[in-house]
Amino acid sequence: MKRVLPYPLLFAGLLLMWLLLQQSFGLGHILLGAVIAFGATHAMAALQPERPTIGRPDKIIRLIVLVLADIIRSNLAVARIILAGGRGEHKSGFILLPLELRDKSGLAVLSCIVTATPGSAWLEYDPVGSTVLVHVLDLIDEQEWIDTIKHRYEALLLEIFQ
Amino acid sequence: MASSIFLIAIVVVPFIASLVAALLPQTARNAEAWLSAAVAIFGLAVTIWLYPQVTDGGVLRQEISWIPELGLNLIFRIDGFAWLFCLLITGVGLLVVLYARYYMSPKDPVPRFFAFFLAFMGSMLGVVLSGNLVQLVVFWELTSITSFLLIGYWFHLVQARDGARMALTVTGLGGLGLLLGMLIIGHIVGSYDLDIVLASGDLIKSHPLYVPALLLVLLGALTKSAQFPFQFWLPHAMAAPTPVSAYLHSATMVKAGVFLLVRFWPVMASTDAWFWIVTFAGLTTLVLGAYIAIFQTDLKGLLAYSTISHLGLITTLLGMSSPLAAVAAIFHIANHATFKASLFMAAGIIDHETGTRDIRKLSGLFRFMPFTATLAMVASAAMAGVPLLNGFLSKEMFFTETALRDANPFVNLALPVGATVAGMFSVVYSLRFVHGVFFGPAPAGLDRVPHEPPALMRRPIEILVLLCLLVGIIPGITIGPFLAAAVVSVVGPDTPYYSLSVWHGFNIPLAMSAIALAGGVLLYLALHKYLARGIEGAPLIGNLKGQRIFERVLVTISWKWAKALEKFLGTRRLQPQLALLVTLAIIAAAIPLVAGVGPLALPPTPFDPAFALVWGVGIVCAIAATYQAKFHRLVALVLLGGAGLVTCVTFVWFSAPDLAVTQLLVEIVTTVLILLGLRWLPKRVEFDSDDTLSRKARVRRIRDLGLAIIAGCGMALMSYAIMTRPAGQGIGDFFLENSYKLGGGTNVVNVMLVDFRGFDTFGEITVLGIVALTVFALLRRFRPASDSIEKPEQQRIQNAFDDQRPDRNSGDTINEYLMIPAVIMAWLFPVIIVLALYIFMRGHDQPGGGFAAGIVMSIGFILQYMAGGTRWVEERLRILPVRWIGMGLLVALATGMGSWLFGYPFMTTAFQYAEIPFIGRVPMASALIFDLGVFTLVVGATVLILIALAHQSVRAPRASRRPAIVREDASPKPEEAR
Amino acid sequence: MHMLLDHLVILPILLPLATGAILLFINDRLRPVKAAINFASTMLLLVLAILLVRHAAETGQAAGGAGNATYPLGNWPVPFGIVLVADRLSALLVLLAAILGLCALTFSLARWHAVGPSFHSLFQFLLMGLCGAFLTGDLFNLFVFFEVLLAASYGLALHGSGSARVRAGLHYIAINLAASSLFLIGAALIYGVIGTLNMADIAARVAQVAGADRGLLEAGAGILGIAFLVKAGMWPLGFWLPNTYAAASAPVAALFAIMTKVGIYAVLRLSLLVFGDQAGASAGFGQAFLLYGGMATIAYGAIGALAAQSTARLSGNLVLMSSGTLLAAIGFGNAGVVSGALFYLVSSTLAISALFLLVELLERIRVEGADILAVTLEAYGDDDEEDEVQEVGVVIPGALAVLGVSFAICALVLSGLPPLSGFLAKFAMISPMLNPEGLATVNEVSASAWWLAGLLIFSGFAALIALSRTGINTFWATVSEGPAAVRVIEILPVIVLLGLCVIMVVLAGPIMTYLEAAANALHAPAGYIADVLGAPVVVDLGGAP
Amino acid sequence: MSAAILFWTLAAAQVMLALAMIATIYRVIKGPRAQDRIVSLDALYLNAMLLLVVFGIRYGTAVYFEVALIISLLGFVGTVALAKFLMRGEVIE
Amino acid sequence: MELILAIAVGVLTTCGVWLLLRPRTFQVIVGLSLISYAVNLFIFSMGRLRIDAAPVIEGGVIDPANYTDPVPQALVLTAIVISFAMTALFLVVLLAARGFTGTDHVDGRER
Amino acid sequence: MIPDDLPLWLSLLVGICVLAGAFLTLVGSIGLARLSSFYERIHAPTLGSSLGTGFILLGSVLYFSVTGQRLSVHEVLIFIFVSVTTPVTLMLLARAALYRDREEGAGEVPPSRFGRDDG
Ligand code: NA
Ligand code: NA
Repeated sequence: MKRVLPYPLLFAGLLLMWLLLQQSFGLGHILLGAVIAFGATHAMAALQPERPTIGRPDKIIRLIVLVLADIIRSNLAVARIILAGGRGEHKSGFILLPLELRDKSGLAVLSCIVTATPGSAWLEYDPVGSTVLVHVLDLIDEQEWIDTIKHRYEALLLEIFQ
Repeated sequence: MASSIFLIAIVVVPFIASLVAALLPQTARNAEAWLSAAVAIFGLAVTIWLYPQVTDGGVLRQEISWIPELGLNLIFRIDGFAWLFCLLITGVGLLVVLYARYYMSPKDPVPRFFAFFLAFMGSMLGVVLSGNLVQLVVFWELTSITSFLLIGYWFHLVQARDGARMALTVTGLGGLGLLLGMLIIGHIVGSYDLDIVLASGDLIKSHPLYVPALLLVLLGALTKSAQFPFQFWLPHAMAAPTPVSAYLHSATMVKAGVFLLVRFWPVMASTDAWFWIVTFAGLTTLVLGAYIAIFQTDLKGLLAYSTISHLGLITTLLGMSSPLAAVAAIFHIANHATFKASLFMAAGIIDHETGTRDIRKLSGLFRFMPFTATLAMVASAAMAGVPLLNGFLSKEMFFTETALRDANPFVNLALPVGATVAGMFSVVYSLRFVHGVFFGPAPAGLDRVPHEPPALMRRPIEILVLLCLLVGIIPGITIGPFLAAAVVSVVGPDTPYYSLSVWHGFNIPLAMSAIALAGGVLLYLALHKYLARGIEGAPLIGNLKGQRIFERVLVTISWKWAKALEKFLGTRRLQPQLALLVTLAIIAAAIPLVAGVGPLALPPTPFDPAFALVWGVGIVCAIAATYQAKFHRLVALVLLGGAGLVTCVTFVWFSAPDLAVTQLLVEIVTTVLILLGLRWLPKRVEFDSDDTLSRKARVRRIRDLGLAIIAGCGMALMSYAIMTRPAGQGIGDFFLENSYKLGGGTNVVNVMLVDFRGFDTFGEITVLGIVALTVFALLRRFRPASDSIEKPEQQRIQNAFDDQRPDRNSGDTINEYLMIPAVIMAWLFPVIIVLALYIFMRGHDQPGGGFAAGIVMSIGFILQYMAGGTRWVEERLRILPVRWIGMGLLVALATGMGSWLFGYPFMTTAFQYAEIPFIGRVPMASALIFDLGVFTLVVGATVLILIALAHQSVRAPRASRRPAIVREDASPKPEEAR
Repeated sequence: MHMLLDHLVILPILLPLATGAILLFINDRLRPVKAAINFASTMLLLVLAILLVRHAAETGQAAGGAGNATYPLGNWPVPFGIVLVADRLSALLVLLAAILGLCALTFSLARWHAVGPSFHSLFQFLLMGLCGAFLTGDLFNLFVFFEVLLAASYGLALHGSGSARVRAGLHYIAINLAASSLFLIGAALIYGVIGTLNMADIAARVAQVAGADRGLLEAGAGILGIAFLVKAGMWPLGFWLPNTYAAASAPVAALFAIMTKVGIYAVLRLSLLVFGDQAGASAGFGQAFLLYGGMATIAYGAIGALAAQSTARLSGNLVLMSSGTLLAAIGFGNAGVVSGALFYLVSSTLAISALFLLVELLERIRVEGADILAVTLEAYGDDDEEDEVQEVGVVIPGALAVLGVSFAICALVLSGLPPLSGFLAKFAMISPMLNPEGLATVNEVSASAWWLAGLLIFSGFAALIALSRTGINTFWATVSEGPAAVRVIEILPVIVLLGLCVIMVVLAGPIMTYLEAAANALHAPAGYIADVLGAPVVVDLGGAP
Repeated sequence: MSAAILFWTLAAAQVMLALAMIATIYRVIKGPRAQDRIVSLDALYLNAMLLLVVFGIRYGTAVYFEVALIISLLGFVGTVALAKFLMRGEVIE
Repeated sequence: MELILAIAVGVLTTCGVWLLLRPRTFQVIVGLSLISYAVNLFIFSMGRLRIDAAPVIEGGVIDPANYTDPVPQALVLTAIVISFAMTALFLVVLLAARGFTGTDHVDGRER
Repeated sequence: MIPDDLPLWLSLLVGICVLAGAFLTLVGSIGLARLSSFYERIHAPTLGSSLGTGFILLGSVLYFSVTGQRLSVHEVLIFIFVSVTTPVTLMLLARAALYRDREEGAGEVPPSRFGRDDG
């Protein structure tokens, strides 16, 4: 199975992408999309033979919802800071965050979440000490950020990438 | 008919023999001589055989069609005058061959000599037998070329090289003038046929172009005959082997000039212009040549100046334009050939036997070679105009003409006086030749003891001297009929009576002869002491060396001035060239635009502030990129990206989705590409601010700015003018109407690219493929400049940092830096592949297509290279871009050729709707396969270019051999100026 | 075979393309195979070109008219699709390209083809670009083929790499990129005004252009003209040329001899077609500019030839002279002069090509062994990872004599001295200049005719001085220290090229007949326009196959 | 009426996005460092992408969608290359 | 809108030409890029400006008046590709020249 | 062209979405222009790349789904792509800035875990 279809989730994702691009879920498109996704998956396999293990795909949905909610919140917060003139009230700063997540893909997802969310930015990951340096635009409570990242996202990701 | 074929054969056979001679072995001296003699005998025999046909003004002609459209047919024609020349050329030629057989050393490469000699003989015969003006010029120039080769025969001698080049330059120039003159005559007459021209004398003389034509013809004739002011080349031609001098510089080539004067005498002479120019040139040459000849110390030099002088005599005669003068001229042509050829041969023998031609070293040779001395003395006497020799007769006729000429008082005086003085001089130099060489004490300091040459070598001289005597004593029998034939063909049937008898009673000419002879002897006695001192060069004008002037002028004009002018009119720097290009383009557009661009209308499309703002961004980007491009390349690149993005938005705005997609993708690849290159460019620090700029640089900047602004305004104006004009009925509608119906696709632009105008796309992908191959080839030999070999500063610091720490390995920094982004970039790889295929598949109906898809695909590859590095990617993916390029071209080609099977032209698309299970009706256009070829090639080419660049960082850096900055101009070494 | 003949017009483009593509699949280590394929293909191209010329000559004779063979690509009707047109002129130039190609290729097989990768493919692509440029009847397609041949020429100009080559290449490319932009601007403007890209269609519509738009149209044509004139090397746009040609390897420079002719061809084709008699108010646009520009170029080329310090630069300046002569002859605006100019074009291209090949061989006389050293240093530097160049071919005896004769013939042809084709060419130009309505007709001679005729003759004299200087220095003043190593396959192409110059003299009559017909057709564009716009497609548009 | 409202609303949105581009280009010009400029270029791409999406809605056509799609997926490639050049001095090692 | 585009073409041309005439190879390559933008927009403008009239037809009876002229677009596409190729080539040549001469001056040596 | 029979609710909804998205993007860009340090500025564009994009794409989804008579959700791809790719650039640039600040010894930047390389 692994040999025939190295990345089943990727395959599904690419097929979905194909269908979305075609804006059609017709059988013909599914067949063609499957062929293309299959080929693309193998290209990926050639590039990166070691694959992440996805333990709990169902948690992905939860993660997405969570992130979307946070994005909306932080958007408003950052917009307020900018419109306030970017002066005085906010205090930006760096946080050094220890992480338990080791899976590279998991880390990549986490970095995307942290960076894509306005107000926080993933700067530097240190694989030896397993820490990440994060920059925060409105650093009122350092611990709150650590909690958000570690408990909301990392915990979920640890479940997904077992 | 038969005889006219022989007429052609006389000219052609020497050329064929010349080729044969060239191919004979180096040592075949006898074979060469026999061959050449046979050719000369053949020519002589045919000439003699043709004689009956040219008497009494008879003309024999043979025409061969060549380029009839241009009035250029090969016409060979012989009349009495040409016959006389043929006789001289072949007859003297035969004797010279015989002489040369003994003269040439066994060490000399004889094949070359005889090959050139025969070619020259053919050319000379061609000149005299040409019946077409252009053909005459052809053979004329051939004589220049062959004589150049003969003069330069001993090319290891610097005099030979210089003499040959000067002869070629002067006579070549004359030949070109002659060509133009002939073309003008052709224009006047309306034909290049000599017979027609000869019948059009009044037309020519009355035509407004007569004077230019005359001047040009004279330029040809006077250079060839070494007449003043072109006399200077002939003495230097004496560097040639003596047989060459005897033949070319006495009997034949220099005679070509006077031949030409005689040939055109009937149609060009007897005008004031002719009289003044020709007579002046002739008389000057006559006197001057004779005067200089007296003071020559080189035997051949003396003879050369004497030749110049005698040719001046002939020219003077022709200038006088009277029929009798023409008779005298023709007569003297033949006489001079006989005595001068024999004298040259004698000089050659003396040179041969004594090893020198210097009169100062020679003396008393009579006792060593009495026969040769006698012969030379007789010939010299002929040269001096001693009675009972042929020279006397024609000189008497000359004196008669000068004495009887009745024009204005000045001419009436100048001509006879000049003639007498020149006659006197000729006696002096003849005496000097005879007395200086053969009498006096035995020569001292010679390498060898001189003796008589082989009998056969002397034979030609004997024959010639015999002719001098026979003609001198019994002219009526010997030369009379031939001369008559020649004269009739020139002067016409109404030739006035002339007498060839030796004795005409006591008259003015006889008195002039007597004065010349007696005066010459007295002058020689007077000058004897001076001459014995052996001072080189003639008094008064000795320093006026024609050759030196010529060479100086030539070097100045053709070398110094040329170099200065080239520098002034041209440049090797890029910036001025580009500035000129822009300037000329502006001028080319401005001239018609100023003449009328028509009224400009208001813009038809309503204003949109968003678009204006977007272009605000675009313009800022463009200007800032321009400003930053010198010192902040990265910034310029960022700004360039901004301008490109705005261009892309513009394409979307105005209904060009395909353009937007392509522009965007190309933009991305270009950015990566330039960044790849940026690593190899030197660091640039801002050092010169505006106030330190030199004045020149500031002026240049202002000029460039002006050009740029004008160009920009022009483009804006033209673009605006077109956009505000209603579009006419163009070809665009056809494509819109038929794209789906006949092309099977709804994206009209794509259907155009792969079908209607698919051939353009074919060419375009070929360009891309070619460029990729070139880039690849060039980078295989790439050597970075020495200051770019090291790894970039950042990497050095980062690696040093890694190396310092015991807990870190080299390369950790980069790994950490890229760890997380690389994961994301790798995951995007399959996504990009899917996107590429999507864009490819939809291209025919929606924006997209093979090119865009190919670029997307290659961006996918490049992203992996950036994330993982070259080695990492190439351990995993095996890409053979060159094969992809080839495959893409072949797929496209095969698709195009597929239509041949059905009898349609290349690239005729077939499409139909196929029912495919589960998918339904799908348009299947063969153009899609073509597009697949495009896709394949674009992937291959783009990846090849980018990877080839990227590989430079991986390769072991090799420094360029060159120093970091090349200061001197690397142009090839200068060679000597001539 | 019959099928191939149906497609004769496009084959000179497709054959090199296919060959170039196929050669990409063969590894560089199999150079002999590549060389053999390349040679066979070029030979075949020559055959095709001969067929094309014969076809043009015969159809022209049969119809008594234009002799234009058309080929509608994709079976699309003119003027919508791209159409190829082979008339006498384009067929002749295709033939010339094939001849030069074959000779340059043969020469390169001795050494040069092994000096860098992809030589054979680039070579074929250049031929493709040349043939395409000569055969296309579409303005934008002409641009594309210009780019094809330029791209290939960039590759070949840089072939072998080396400092001088790369530096000259940089200038060459920069200038041609700028010129390509001008091409696009000009072509776009013409499209913007006239709304079509087919050259015949443009010509047919020029007269109808409104007066208010004429300025824009002519501006477009002017800009386009500048782009062509850069390629043709007109003064002051041609300074890049001597440097580039001198820096290029010998076979490449020999092939480049026809590159300037592409610019000339485009000027000739478009100026006479679009601004011919049918063009109404625009007729004759730009003629005077060509005349004076051409004359300036002749003068500059002559000066440059005199000032040249190396044989290669001398040759480059002779190219300029040749270009100037052709431009001025075109600008003179007389069919007779143009037919002479076409004769000159062929003759000078052959001779210059031969001279470029000779230049390299001459270098070997100057310093024995210098050739190998120069090539090695230029191409390899201190690089030891490349394969050694295998020198191929038999060394001929008596090389010096053969080279000398060849050089002399080159010199005669290029300086226009009798009896070779160069002289006939000049005569064939000057005679109609002085007698524009025929030799037998009485007429005035224009001042420009005097100037041009004088300049032609003078430039020949300058060339004579320069070439004799070089020849004397090379063959007479320098004594070689040993036999020069010249291979048969190196001298053979030279002999063939020069032999053709000699043959041109012998066959001058028929050749001039052909060229006169070609020139007359150019000066009467109605026939071309009618033939192209009426070009048949295979079936009606109703049923695509 | 409804169509007009939407048309002009979208026009206003486009103006806002264009102004956003101006703000971004300000930072590109101002710098002060290369990384500021590159971040801004990335933002410029984003703004332009959104502008095109709005353009598509404004004229009710999906023809331009792929342009936006390509910017969203590939627009970052150029900036990644720039960023890497900044950090390492070369793009591909 | 025509005016804006015309000005844009003008500015791009001006900047491009100015850079084309500069002595540093990098300036020239940026200049050539700007010129190619200008030229592409110029060619594009020859088809006149149309908003919301992309030449992607919808089938049925086609009224050409509803679509912009596709010809200039096809030309620009070819031009973009070719100018991309030439930029790549020029870049590599300038790198090679810089490698040989040690300078990035277009003439291969400092004045 | 926008059809004339567009429901008012749709045009309002789409209009509001798009305006909101455009506004957020504008604010983000203003932030980019105005925020004082680089590390602060990298937060600004994410306004546009997250919710700004989201709103505008939502408007697009609504509009095309209603007028096109079928669900148009391919806009979600743009959102995903933007969300995935924007961080890559930001991370790389931030890391480069960090590196450079440490090189120059800018005070407010936290040192590397390995200590700052003072050489
Ligand atoms: Na963030
Ligand atoms: Na006439």
